[in-house]
Amino acid sequence: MTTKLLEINNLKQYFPIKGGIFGRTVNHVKAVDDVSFYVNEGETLSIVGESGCGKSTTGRAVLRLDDPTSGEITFQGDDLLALNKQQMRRKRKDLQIIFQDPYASINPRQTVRQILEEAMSIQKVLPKAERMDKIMELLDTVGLGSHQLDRFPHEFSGGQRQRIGIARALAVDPKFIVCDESVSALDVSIQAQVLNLLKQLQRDLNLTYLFIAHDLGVVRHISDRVAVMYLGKIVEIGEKKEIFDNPKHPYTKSLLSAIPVPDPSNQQERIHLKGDVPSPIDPPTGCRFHTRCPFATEKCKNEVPELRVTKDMTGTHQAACHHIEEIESGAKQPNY
Amino acid sequence: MSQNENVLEISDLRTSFFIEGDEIKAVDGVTINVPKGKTVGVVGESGSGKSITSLSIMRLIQHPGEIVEGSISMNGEDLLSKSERQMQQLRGNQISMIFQEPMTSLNPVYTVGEQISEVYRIHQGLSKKEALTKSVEMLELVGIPSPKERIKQYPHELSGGMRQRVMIAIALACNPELLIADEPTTALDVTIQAQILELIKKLQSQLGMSVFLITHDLGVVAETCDYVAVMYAGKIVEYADVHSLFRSPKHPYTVGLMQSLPRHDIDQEELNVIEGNVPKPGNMPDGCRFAPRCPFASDICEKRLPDLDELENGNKVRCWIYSDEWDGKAEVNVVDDYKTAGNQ
Amino acid sequence: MPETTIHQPVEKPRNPHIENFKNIVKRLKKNKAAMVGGFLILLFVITAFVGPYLVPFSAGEQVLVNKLQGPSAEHWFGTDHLGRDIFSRIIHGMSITLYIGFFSVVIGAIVGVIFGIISGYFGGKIDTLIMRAMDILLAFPGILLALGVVTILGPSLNNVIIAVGVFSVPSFARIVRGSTLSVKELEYIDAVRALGASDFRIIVRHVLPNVFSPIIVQATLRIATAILTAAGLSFLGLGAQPPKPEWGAMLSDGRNYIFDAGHVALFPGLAIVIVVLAFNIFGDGLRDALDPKMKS
Amino acid sequence: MFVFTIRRILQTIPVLLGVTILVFLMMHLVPGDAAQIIAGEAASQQTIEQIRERLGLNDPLPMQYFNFLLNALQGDLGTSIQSGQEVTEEVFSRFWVTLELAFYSMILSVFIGLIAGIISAVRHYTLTDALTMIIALFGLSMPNFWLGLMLMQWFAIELKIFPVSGWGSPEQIVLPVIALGTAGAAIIARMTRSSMLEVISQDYIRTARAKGVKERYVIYKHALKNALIPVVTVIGLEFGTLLTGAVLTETVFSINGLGRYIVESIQARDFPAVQGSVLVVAVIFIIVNLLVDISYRFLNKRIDLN
Repeated sequence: MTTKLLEINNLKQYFPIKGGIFGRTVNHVKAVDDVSFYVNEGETLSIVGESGCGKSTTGRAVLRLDDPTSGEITFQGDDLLALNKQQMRRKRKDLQIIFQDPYASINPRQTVRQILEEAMSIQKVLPKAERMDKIMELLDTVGLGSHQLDRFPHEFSGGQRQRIGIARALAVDPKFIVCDESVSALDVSIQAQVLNLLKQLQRDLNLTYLFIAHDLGVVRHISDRVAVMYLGKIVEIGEKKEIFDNPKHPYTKSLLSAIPVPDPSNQQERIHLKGDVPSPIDPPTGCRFHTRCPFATEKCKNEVPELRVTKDMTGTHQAACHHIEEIESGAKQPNY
Repeated sequence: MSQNENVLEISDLRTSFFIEGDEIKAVDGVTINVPKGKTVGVVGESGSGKSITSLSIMRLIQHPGEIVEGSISMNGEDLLSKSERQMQQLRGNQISMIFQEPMTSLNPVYTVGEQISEVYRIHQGLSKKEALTKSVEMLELVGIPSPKERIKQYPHELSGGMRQRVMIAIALACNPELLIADEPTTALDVTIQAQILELIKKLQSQLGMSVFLITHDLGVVAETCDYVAVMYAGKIVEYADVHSLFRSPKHPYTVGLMQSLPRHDIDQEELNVIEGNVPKPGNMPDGCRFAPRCPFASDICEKRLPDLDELENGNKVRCWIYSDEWDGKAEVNVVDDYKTAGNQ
Repeated sequence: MPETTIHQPVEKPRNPHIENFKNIVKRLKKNKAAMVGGFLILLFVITAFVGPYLVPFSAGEQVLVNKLQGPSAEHWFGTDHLGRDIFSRIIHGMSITLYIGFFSVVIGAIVGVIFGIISGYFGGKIDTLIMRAMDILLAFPGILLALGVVTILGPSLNNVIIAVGVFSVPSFARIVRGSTLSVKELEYIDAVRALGASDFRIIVRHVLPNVFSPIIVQATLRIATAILTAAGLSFLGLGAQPPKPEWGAMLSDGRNYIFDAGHVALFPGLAIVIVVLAFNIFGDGLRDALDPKMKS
Repeated sequence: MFVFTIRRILQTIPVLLGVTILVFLMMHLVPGDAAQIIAGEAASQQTIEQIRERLGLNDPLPMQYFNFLLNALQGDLGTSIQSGQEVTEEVFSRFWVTLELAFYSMILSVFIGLIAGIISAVRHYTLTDALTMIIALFGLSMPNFWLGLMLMQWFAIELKIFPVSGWGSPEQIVLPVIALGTAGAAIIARMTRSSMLEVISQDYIRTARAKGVKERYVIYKHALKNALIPVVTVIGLEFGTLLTGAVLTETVFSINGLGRYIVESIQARDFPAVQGSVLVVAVIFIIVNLLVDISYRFLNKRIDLN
């Protein structure tokens, strides 16, 4: 029986743009615009998309690192947005985050021991006397040696720093972790080490991940379900297998086809996308993808498509496109 | 490939940085050729020395770096013995380069037009007006819509993808024989990356130039290169045509790299990893530089550095396993045994 | 077979504060300018404490018959219009100079850092308010603000310290605000926030230590400016009052005798130059060693 | 750009108001009774009361400030106690001298500072660089009044090349301008150098070299224009330092400018004069920085986006 650990409804995150003569808010960056999804206990939901699609903003809003403009965030039945500052601080014990940049994400002036000790003392995990044992255990868990306890971040490589960041998140025994591009700054060989570690931790500690990434290879490897975002909206969501093997949204398809395959004898047909991603300040009307979509029609320009199920989708698969059926049947041809 | 005419021949290149009296060998004895009209990729992780190799070709290594030894020749002419002035005449003319960061690689205080025109004015002595006309043509060629308006814009008014197109326009303005592309798409999103790679391929066949592509992305290599050199810790460990490399990689590092790559097109249970970290430049192992991380490493690997030996098919590999002196387990299949060897 | 078991040597536990300090010292040692400047400053401090007991004359000792004598074996820097030994007076004045420089900067730094951190960390209205207030202070070019303060409080040594302190507040506030803003952007601040740390904890434990370098660098350079400003005030007769052997005041005296005895103005001025130079050199060195991104 | 200019101008209004409040309060915080000081020690209680009435000192403080502001806006800064003249007139009769002094010194600073800074950056790691920077460090560490005195002693008293004091003739200008301009030159030189060095390590400079641009043009075309942008701000701030320095330089060379007027007024506790002249200097400083800020944006169009 799967239970929903986290549920997001109609999340919006608008950042004001100041301007004009009096420096008033003249416009908004609609970074996340009406997004709903849930994460089941023990699973990994990935959010993928290109830069500026709002995936990181979503992750930060879930943790209330930036307070969202509107929406509902329910974690284990509690409405996170209704908590006051104090209550939220306590709640943070359950929700943690692992960042992208192994250099900027740990305080250069603290040793590993201080970093982990501080995490525990903020959330009052364990009595003081027992914390040392836990620190040693954490180091072992993430694959660092106990002899590295009193070292400073600059004495570690990027991959090892990322392990410190993981240990810090684990120090408070969280249930849920947002991994915000947690492996994208690492070299391939190190990235594989960290990915394996994250998978193993999930099994051992029954963790739930919201995994934010732009690399579809990484996403395929780590996820149970995947949500694809484009310009602040989820365009497609579903089980990993469905998204990768049975994508329905033209954006998902073109994204998958754009990635170079590391196999010279198996190069695939590419769907070409015109131009750049439009600005989230003034996003296109109707379907936000219509300006670049090879299948766009008048309807796409005017009506916002909702996430929906079509007949050959399985599981929880949904996509937000008006023309899924016509494209599938070949009735609609791409218009380059 | 030996019968091919080479545009560029690098042999035994060593480029070092001198920091507080220590010599840090960023590129340590690299030999590689770029055949005419072909694309040669150099793939490696950060710190492998691939970018320094490309800057060495351009002779753009800045203090405290220095090309210590080796030779780089283009069409038979030795680049290292040329004067700075002669190099200036070559750069942007016969050899061009594009860089990783399109956001910072253009001068913020000059318009796009001024920056492209400059190349024509230096190398072809065109007037301001003629150069500008040519620049518009060039922008059109690299697929920038309404080039006449774009030419008056400043870099900050363009997106990352557009800027990289402008960089390509600058690089290809004088129809160079060799284009050096240093991680040209790393900073871009995949859909934009696809556009840029497509563009480079298209222009390469149109203009008949050779491309020297630096990247860390095996996918990009597979898609664009004819030949590939794999670099590790300042040295080339494997050199092969792209099909052989991906079908039957020879060096354990190449294998490890491929097996640790999460793929979007196939399912993988568990990723194979390369244990440990890249050695620090000041603290290189005596023997094979990959030996401390190699699952097959044997005594000889730790003691002596293997040569980059040519195999029967003309490809090259720097590994004791393929030599007569190999003292480890007989009959090693690096691809299939990589994982089991690693778990021992 | 070589030893294959990986033996991890157990390292001694290290005190992070000492390690941080050691790192700074290590980087400073590599910087010749910082070493020279630091050595000079140390020498000056020692002189300020010990010097007065070693020099042949006291600060106020007048021998009118010997007035306005040029440098000699007895009076190395000559004598002034009251026949006082200039060398001895300069040595006596060292402590005044350092005292003004140090305390005015401490006042300016404390107030400025508090404003700057609050402004940078919380942003919004409070930031606008503080920064506008700083703009107002900055609108009075340099010495003018100090002049104003001295006018209100009256000329005296301690008032000069307050005046110069007030005039250093905005520069600290701005630098600290800027550094706070950039530190605040770093992911590790978000990480501790995600752990549930309070604002106070984040400021004290994570922001302050990481904006410390620019503060120290600025403080050192500001001491140099403070000494110059204070000397200027004294020169105008608005700072330390005679017969205190303050260098600016001595220069002011010397100015009246410049036609007959140039040395009276020469040596106190040289003293100012050398002390200010030492702080500037040390500050430059510190900046290069601690905070290479900060510009002069 | 236009919006920015307007906004920037509007932003200075609260600052200007704040400055007037501060100046006003400064003079009202002075211990002692202003009317007493104006009237003199021997004045009768009645005269003091009359003066108090005339100056409006019996009004509540906000009222007094309002009157002060209103008068100031109309160009009336009150009457000098010392001379009995209009402060506005006195200030402006001396103002031009100071402005001239500051202006010439500025030219000297910018000219020498830029040249020295560029040479130093281009010859990075050479003896020329080291020497230039050592000289700049000295220039920065010298009190300008002392430099003035030394110049006076050598060139006016000993060598008799230039006159000892005064302002107006070309010979009179030289020494004060050197005394005042040296520190600015040093600061601009250091700033230019560090700015140049930073720009030279940027990616777009590498691009220029990769295009085959001659090193000379890399420096003077691609690097310098970018490097000058932050220098412009420093030049603006330097103007304030020059106005300040003028206070001391004018005293040293007995120049009848605004700086000396302020000092004399302070010494004589002539509050209306101090208040008026300080206000004028502050307002000028604000305006200069406003102009610099606007021209900075103009040079650096990139900022406009953010």
